[in-house]
Amino acid sequence: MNIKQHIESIIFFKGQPVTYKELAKLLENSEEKIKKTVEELSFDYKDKGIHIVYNEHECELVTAPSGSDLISNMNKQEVETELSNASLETLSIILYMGPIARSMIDFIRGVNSQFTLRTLLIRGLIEKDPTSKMPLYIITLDIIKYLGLNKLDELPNFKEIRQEIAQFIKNNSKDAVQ
Amino acid sequence: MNIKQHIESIIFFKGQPVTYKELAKLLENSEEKIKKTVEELSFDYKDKGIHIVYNEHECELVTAPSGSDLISNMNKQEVETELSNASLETLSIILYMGPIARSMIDFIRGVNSQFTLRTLLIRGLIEKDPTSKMPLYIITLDIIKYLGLNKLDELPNFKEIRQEIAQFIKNNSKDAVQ
Amino acid sequence: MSTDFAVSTKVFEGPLSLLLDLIERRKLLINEISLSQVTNDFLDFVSILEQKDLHKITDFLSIASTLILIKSKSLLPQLDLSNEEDTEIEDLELRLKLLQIFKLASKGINELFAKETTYSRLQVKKQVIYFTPTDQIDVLKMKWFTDQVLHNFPKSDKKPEKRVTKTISLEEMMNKVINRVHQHMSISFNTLTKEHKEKKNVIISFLAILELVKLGNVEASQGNTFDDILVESKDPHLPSYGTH
Repeated sequence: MNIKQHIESIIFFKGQPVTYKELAKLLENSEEKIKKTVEELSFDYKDKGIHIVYNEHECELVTAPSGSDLISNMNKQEVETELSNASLETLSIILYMGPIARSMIDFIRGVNSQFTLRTLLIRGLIEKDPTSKMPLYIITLDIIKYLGLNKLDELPNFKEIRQEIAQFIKNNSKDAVQ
Repeated sequence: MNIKQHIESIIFFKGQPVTYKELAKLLENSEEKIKKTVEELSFDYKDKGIHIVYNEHECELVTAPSGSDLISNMNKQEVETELSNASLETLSIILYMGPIARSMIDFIRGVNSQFTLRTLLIRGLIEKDPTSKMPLYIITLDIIKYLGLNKLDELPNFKEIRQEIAQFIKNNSKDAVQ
Repeated sequence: MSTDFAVSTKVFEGPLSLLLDLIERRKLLINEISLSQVTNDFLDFVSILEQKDLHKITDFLSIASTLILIKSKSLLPQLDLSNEEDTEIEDLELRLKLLQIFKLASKGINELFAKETTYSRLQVKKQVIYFTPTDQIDVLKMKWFTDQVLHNFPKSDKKPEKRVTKTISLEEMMNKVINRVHQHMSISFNTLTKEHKEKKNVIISFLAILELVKLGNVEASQGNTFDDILVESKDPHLPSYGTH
């Protein structure tokens, strides 16, 4: 078995997000190599009934989005159907700017986001960045799954919006980002 | 989605053998057509890390046999490694508050506990309360013995801690629903 | 206009959302000019909020003070702002521009969300369960972890949206601005604003006077710095000027 087949096998078996770190350890390979292989795999699966979703840290095997009607009828797990405006706003800040500190989220929204963040954490839509010592928030794979994507940058204008934001912050204020 | 992709999607999702009869009903197609498509699918997967096994009546998605050493290795590793702080925290909450629903554990901890619960279940540290219709988690007898306890109320500050947590839930239950 | 605000009071999550909405309603771009134009509307809203929703007011006051600063600056170009005040204004523009991007982005997210969801496997193959504890588990550790959870409970249970910006009372804010302006033109409006009990009205009067001075409709004269100031109409025949 080659590394690609091994990854397929493991993430199928696990049935939940698996980190590149874990895969790298199991397969005695570098995280970069794992990540690159996952990207290839995701591409291989793009026309299949199963997809691979992934982000910077982890990946998971899931059902393809276009069959969601049929699958949702069989599903007994809890799913989100709607998000409040506060949740949506906070989520999109983390989505486009994450990893991001709570102080920056509060700065942009002009209100205290403690409770909104807590709600999103409880629902498993965001998590604390495991690679950072400071408490920084990132989105979980669940968001990508709810959006029916393989990865975040498939969102319309994802890169452009990220760039626009970075540019704004760079131009505008020396000390806004702390 | 074509019928092949639908079958892939469904048997992946189910995670157990699915009969042609069931698939035929779900996909509004004949059992023969389903069986023929499963055979094709099985061929498509022959070089992958996931295989499709099938007989006259049913089919199932499984890990490829040549990777089985790695998988059993992984299983062993999973139960032999140290528990994460998240797992220990979840265990302690179930110890003090069990029988308790997952949503309550999430609410008390302020994060999603889905994956940590799975780890604790696999290691035999917690189980689902067999006397309850709702999915409630309790500590296993093994762990009570392991801790050297006869009864849970021998735990330090058992009553006080239960009360404090109950109070927190009561005070915040409005937010919990949002 | 007041009723319009009253209806929408609940909708706004915070001062920045409100401010953005005021600017967007007028189809303006985010800059000092538009901010200065919506200042009075913003203060109107704050005064309604003051009566209804006291614990939210602090969030709005800090933004109000920045707005008054901007407005004063637009009326009195010679007003010399400190670095801190300049940063405050720049930051406000940046925050609004970012919020505008995110509000738009979150609409896009909402359209996609939970429409074509993908799913994990429903059931992972049942594993044989072996009891595998670790020596990390003992009674004291379990107690310690539970205590950690109790310790991390969010404290402000009754006030979900606690203030994040620095606290400043309406009065302090007003005095701050007045003192800044005082250095540049000798105007005081003690007598003029005496009948106003609401602080917001004092501020509005103040801004109105500034605007009239700028337009040349009134003249302000003063004996010495910090003396009371006389505000006189320059042309007795001129009808009273509406300042919106």
